[in-house]
Amino acid sequence: MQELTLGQAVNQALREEMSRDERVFIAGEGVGVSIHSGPYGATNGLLEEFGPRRVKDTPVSEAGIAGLAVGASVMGLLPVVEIMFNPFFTIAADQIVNHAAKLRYLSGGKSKFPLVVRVKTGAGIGAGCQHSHNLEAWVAHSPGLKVVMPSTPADAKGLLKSAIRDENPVIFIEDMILHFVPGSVPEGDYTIPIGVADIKKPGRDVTVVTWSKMLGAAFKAAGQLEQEGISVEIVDLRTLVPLDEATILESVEKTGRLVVLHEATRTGGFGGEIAALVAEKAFDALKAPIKRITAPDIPVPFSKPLEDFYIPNESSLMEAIRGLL
Amino acid sequence: MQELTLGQAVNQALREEMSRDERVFIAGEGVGVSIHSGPYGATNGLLEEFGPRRVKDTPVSEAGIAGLAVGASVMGLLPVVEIMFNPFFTIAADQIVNHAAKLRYLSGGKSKFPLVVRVKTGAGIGAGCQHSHNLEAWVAHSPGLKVVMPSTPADAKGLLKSAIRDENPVIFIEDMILHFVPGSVPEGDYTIPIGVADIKKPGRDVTVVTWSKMLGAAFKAAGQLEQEGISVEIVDLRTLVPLDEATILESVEKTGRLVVLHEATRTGGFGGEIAALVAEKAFDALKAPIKRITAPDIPVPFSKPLEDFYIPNESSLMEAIRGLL
Amino acid sequence: MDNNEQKKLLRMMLLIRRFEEKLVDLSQDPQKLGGMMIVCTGQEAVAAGVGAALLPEDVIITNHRSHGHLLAKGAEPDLIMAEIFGRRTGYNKGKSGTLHIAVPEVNALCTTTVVGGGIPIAVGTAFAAQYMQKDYVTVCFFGNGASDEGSFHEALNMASLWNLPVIFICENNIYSGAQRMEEHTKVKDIADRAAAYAMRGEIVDGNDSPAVYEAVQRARQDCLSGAGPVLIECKTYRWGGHGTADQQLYQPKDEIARWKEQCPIKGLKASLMRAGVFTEQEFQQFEIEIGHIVEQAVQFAETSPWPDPAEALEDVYV
Amino acid sequence: MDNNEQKKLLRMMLLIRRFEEKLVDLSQDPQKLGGMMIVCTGQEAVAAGVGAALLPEDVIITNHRSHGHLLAKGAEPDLIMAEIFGRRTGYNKGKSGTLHIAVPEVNALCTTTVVGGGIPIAVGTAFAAQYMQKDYVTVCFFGNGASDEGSFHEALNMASLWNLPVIFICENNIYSGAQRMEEHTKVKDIADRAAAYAMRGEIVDGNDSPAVYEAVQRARQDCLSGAGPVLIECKTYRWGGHGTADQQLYQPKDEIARWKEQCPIKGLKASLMRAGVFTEQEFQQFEIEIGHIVEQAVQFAETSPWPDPAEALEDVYV
Ligand SMILES: Cc1ncc(C[n+]2csc(CCOP(=O)(O)OP(=O)(O)O)c2C)c(N)n1
Ligand SMILES: Cc1ncc(C[n+]2csc(CCOP(=O)(O)OP(=O)(O)O)c2C)c(N)n1
Ligand SMILES: [Mg+2]
Ligand SMILES: [Mg+2]
Repeated sequence: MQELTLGQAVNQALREEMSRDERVFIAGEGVGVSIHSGPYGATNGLLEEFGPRRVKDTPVSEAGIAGLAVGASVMGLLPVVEIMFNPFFTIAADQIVNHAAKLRYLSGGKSKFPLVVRVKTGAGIGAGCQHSHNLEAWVAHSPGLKVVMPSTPADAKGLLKSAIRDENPVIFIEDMILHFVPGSVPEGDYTIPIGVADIKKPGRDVTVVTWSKMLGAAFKAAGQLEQEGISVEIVDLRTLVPLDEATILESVEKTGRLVVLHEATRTGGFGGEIAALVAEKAFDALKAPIKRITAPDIPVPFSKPLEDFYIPNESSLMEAIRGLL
Repeated sequence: MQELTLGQAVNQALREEMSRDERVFIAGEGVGVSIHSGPYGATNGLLEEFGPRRVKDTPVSEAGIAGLAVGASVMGLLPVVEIMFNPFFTIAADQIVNHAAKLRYLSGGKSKFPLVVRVKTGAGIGAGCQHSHNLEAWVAHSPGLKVVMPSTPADAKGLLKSAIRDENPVIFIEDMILHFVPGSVPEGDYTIPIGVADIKKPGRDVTVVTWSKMLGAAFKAAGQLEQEGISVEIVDLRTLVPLDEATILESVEKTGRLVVLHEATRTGGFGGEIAALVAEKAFDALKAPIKRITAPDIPVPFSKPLEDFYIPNESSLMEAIRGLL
Repeated sequence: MDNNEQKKLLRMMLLIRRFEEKLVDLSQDPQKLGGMMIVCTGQEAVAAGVGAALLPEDVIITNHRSHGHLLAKGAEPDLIMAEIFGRRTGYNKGKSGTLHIAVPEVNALCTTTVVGGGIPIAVGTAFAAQYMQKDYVTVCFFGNGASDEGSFHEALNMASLWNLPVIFICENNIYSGAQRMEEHTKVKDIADRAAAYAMRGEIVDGNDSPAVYEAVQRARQDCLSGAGPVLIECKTYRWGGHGTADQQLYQPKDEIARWKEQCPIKGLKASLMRAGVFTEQEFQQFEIEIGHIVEQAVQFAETSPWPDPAEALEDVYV
Repeated sequence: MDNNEQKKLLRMMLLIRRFEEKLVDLSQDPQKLGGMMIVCTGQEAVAAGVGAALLPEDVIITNHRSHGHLLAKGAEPDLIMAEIFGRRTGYNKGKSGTLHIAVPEVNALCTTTVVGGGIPIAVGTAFAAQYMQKDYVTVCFFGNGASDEGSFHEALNMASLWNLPVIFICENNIYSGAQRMEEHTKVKDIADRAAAYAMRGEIVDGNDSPAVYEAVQRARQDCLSGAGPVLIECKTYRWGGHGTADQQLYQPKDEIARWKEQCPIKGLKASLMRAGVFTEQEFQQFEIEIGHIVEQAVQFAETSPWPDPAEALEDVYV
C-alpha cells in the first residue's frame, strides 16, 4: 500500500473524484495558485491537472465561497470548497448553517445541496487562536449537516470520497498537524461509509472515544497502560454526525468505563454529547464516572509552552484512565 | 412589585443603566425607530428618552454592529448591541467569537471588552428556521464569552444590569415568547450575579436542569407530577457560562436523578455539557440514567402543528421523569 | 414590448396585488391566518417586469418579500397560498411558510429571509450555468437594506470577477425595516455600488413594469453574451409597513400618498387606455378572473390538510 | 514636511526593514524562531508615513502584516521581539506571537489576523471618539485582499453614515496571498470603492513616505473637522512572499526587480541627498544605531523567560 500524509490522501481523493465525475470542482483561497507550493498541500497540482475551470481560486470572501457552493450544488454540481482555517468558518457560518443545512428542509425535500466544505483545523501549528480553534461542535449542532473528522490518511481518503458522493452538505474537518503525518492508504476507489465509527484498538477495561488528531494521544496512552495491565479500547468516531451510537454503546457495555478525549475546549465541546449518550443509554453498564479529557476553556495561545499546555495529551488521559480503575 | 413582561424588564434594565452610566449606549437594527411600536419592545421609548447619540439605529450589518461594540468597548464605552434573531448571529460570529472573546487574551490581559450582545431567540413565533434557531451552545463553547439566558422578567432585569456592568463580553439571549410573558419584577437597582443558578422549585425525587422558556414546561410537569407523588426540583441555570456547577451537583446529589430540558436541538446541545458534568462529578449519587428532553435534530418548521411538535413540552418531560422512577 | 405583453404585465401586477391584499385581510383574523405578512404592495412592477423577461429555465433567488416574484416566475397561487397557510399541500409541505417558499418547479430555488443571504447563492447558481455552458441566467432579488450586508459585497465582487450570468435586482423601496435610505447609507443610489466591482449598474423606474422588463431583457442578453453581471436598481416604494404588524408610524403620510399616485397598476392601465388598446371592461374582466383565482387559492389552502406532526422529521437529509 | 521629519521617516523605515530582515533570518533556524514570518519588506513607507502623521492618542487597528505599523506607532522593538519569541516579557506575555500583537500602551488596540476583521472594530473605536467628543482619529490598516471581505463593506458604510473619524488605509501590495489583484477583483483601484459609501477615496504612492504622511495628515484634519472618514489606497509591493514559507513561484522575477528599484528607503535617501540635506555618513549612523537596537531586541527576547504553562489559563476574563 502507498504511504501518504493526510494532506496527500485528501489530494488523492480530490483528484480521483474530479477525474471520475465532471460535476466535481474545487474552490477556495489559494486552492489553485498557493503560497505553499509543497507536495503536502491538499489541493497541490490540481490546477495543473484540471485547469482553472474546475479549480477556482477565490477572493478572500468566506461567505461568498460558501454561497458559491450552495448555489452550485442546487444546480447539480458537486462543489468541494475550502475554508482555510476553522476560525474563518465563522464568516461562512450563515451560508452553511442557515442555507446549506436548511434549504433542503425549506424546499420540503425537493432540492438537495450535495456540497462539501473542507475546513482546516487544530492547534500545534504555532499560529495562535485566530488560526487554531476547533469548532466541530458548532456544525454538529446544526441539523442538516453531516460532520466528518478523520484521524488517518486512509480514513481521510475514504471518507472524503464518500462525502463528495453524499447528496447532503458535509463538513469535512482536517487537522493541520495530521496533514503532515504519513500512513498507509489503499490505492484506487477506496471509500468508507459516513456514519460508521472505527474501533482502532480493541480493549477490555475502558473505552476511549476520540477523533481526529487526538487518536495519537489515545494510542500512546493505550500503549503505556497495556504495560500496566490496563486494556484500552479506542473508538475513533470519524463521523460526528450522523453519530454511530451503536459502536459507542457496545464498547461501553463491554468495558463499563468511558473517557472522551478531544482537542476542542471543554465547555460545550462534543464530548458532552458522547457523555450524555452513554449516561442515558448505557448507564447500567457504567462502573465508574465518565471523564472528559479536553483542552481547557481558553483561546489557543501562541507561545510554544502555552500551546503545548493547551493540547490534551497522553499523560492526562492516562491519569484519567487510572483514576477510573 | 411591578408586573412586567420580559421585554419590558429588559427595557427597564436598559433605561436604568443608561441613566446611571453615560458610557452605556445601545445599537442595532431598529432599536430606535422600529417597525414594532408596541409597548413590549425591549428598546421601546429609549430613543425618545436618550436621543440618537445613545440609541443608534444601524444598517442591516450584523458584523458591523458587533465590530462597533468591540471597538467602542475597548475605548471604555459600554455598548449593548442587538442581534435581531439568533440565526443572524452567524453573520456576527467572527466579530464575537474571534474578536470580542479573544482580544483580551491576545492583549495579555491589558485590554478589556465590556460589551453586551442581546440576541433574540426561540421557536413558537411562527417564523420558521431562519428566525428561530437556538444557538446558545455555540457561544457557550467560545472561551472568553459569558452567556446568560433568563427565564423570568425579574431575572432578565437583574441579569441584564449585571451583564452591562460586567467587564467581559456577555451574550444575553432573550426568548421571544417570554418577551410577552409577564411576571413580578423588583423596582430600582435590582441585580442578580452572573454565574449563579436558581432553584426555582425545590424537590426530592428528580432534578430538572433547564433554562429560558423551558422553565414553563418544567413547572407544568412538576405541578402535575406532584399529584402523582413525584417531587421535582427545578434548577434554572440562568447563566450557561460561567456554569454554576455546585448548584447542579448538590441538587443531583440530593435527588439522585437528572433530566436536562432545553429547547435547542439535541445533538451538540448544551444539555450534553450538563449530563457530562453530572456523569463525572455526581456519578455515585446517580440512581438512574440521565435523560435529555430537547427539540429533535431538525430545523424549526413553519407550520403550526410542526412547530408545536418541535418544541419540547411537559408531556415528554413527565414521561422521561416517570421513566426514571 | 407589444400591447399584449403589456397587458400580461398588467394582469400579473393585479394578481400580485389582489393575492397579497387577501393575505393582509386574512391575517387580521388569527383564526384564519396567524402571523405577520410581508407583502410588496406598490412594488408589483418589479416582480412582473422581471418575471416577464425571464424564461422558465432562468433561476430566481429571492427574499422575505417574495410572493410577487414567485407568482411572476410562474408559481401556482394555490400552492403558494397553501404553503402560507402551513398546509401539507403547499409547495414546501408547510415547512417554509410565507418567508421561505421555494418553488423548484419554476426554478425559484432559494427564498431566504436572511437579509442578503441569497446573493452569494445566486453567484453559485450563475457559476453553474457558466460551468455547464448552459444558457440560463440567474436573477437575484434583494432590497436597499440588503445592499449594506457583507454578503452583497462578497457576492458582487465574485460575480464580476468571473463574469457570471447573474442579474442583481435591488428593489429600492426607500426603507430597510423602519430605517429610511438616508438612515442606513449615505449613497443616494444603490446602483452606484456596481462601480466598486467594475460592474455595470443601472437605475430603472421600479413602478414602470415595461421599463423593468426592458432593462432585464438587456441585462439578460449581456449575461448570455458573456458581458458579465449587471446591477439594476429599481426605484419603488413600499405602500404598507414592513409587515402587517407594522403601524408605519415613521412613514410620512404624504410620502405614501405621493407614491400611491404613482401606482404601477394604475400607471400601466392608464397608458394602455391612452394608447387606445385597452378598456375598463377588459380590466374588470381581469379583476373577475383574478378574484376567482385568489378565492380559489384561499379555498384550496383552507381545505387542505395540516401536516402530521411527525412529518417535521422528514426532509432534513436526502 | 521638513527635512528633519523626513529623516525620521527614513530612519523609521530602516528600523522596520532591519527588524524584519532579522526575523526572516532567525526564522530560517527552527531552533531560534519557528514558524512563518509575515513581513512588510518593500512596504515600509506606508507604516512610517502613517505613524509620523499620528499623535499618541490616535488609535491604530492592524492586521497580520503589523510589525511596521506597530514600530511606527511607537511600540518598543524589544517588547515586540519578545512577543514574537513567545516570551513572558513580550507585549502580550506570549499569547499573541507575531500575528496579533496588541500594544495598548501606544493605542495599537487590536491586531487581528482574521483578514478584514479589524475594519468593523475601527468603526467602533472611531465611534467612541465621536461619542465622547475626543479629538483622536482611528487608522485602520488592511490589504487589497481584505477589501473583498464583507466586513470591509459593512464597516465603511457605517463609518460614512455616521461621519466617523476613521482613516482606512488600504495597503495595496498587488497580492492577496498568491492571488494577484486581477485574480481577486475586477476593480483597478481599491480607492474607487469609497464611492460606494459616498466617502472620499484617494490614491497615494505607497512607496513615497512623505506622500503617505501628507495624505494622512489631510485625512486626519478631515476627520477631526467632522468631514468624515477617508479611504486611502497606498500602492506598494510585497518584495517577499506572503510569509517566509512562501517560495514566491507565482511572483514574476522582473516584477520584483522593478519594484525593488522603487525601494522606499533608497528613494527617500536619494531625495534627501539630492537636496543636500543628508549624507551617506548620516545614513551609516542610522544603520549602526538600528543594528544595535535590533541586536538588543533579539538579545532581550532570547534571554527572556518562557511563560509557565499554567499562565495559559490567565487573561481570558477580567
Ligand atoms: C441578516 C438579517 N438581519 C436582519 C433581518 C431582519 N429584517 C428583515 S427584513 C429587514 C429589512 C430589509 O430591508 P430591505 O433589504 O430594503 O428589504 P425590504 O424589506 O425593504 O423589501 C430586516 C432588517 C433579517 N431578516 N436578516
Ligand atoms: C478571514 C480570513 N481568511 C483567510 C485568511 C488567510 N490569509 C491570511 S493573509 C491573506 C491574504 C490577505 O491579503 P491582503 O489583504 O492583500 O494583505 P497582504 O497579505 O497582502 O498584506 C489570507 C487569504 C485569513 N487570515 N483570514
Ligand atoms: Mg427596502
Ligand atoms: Mg495584499
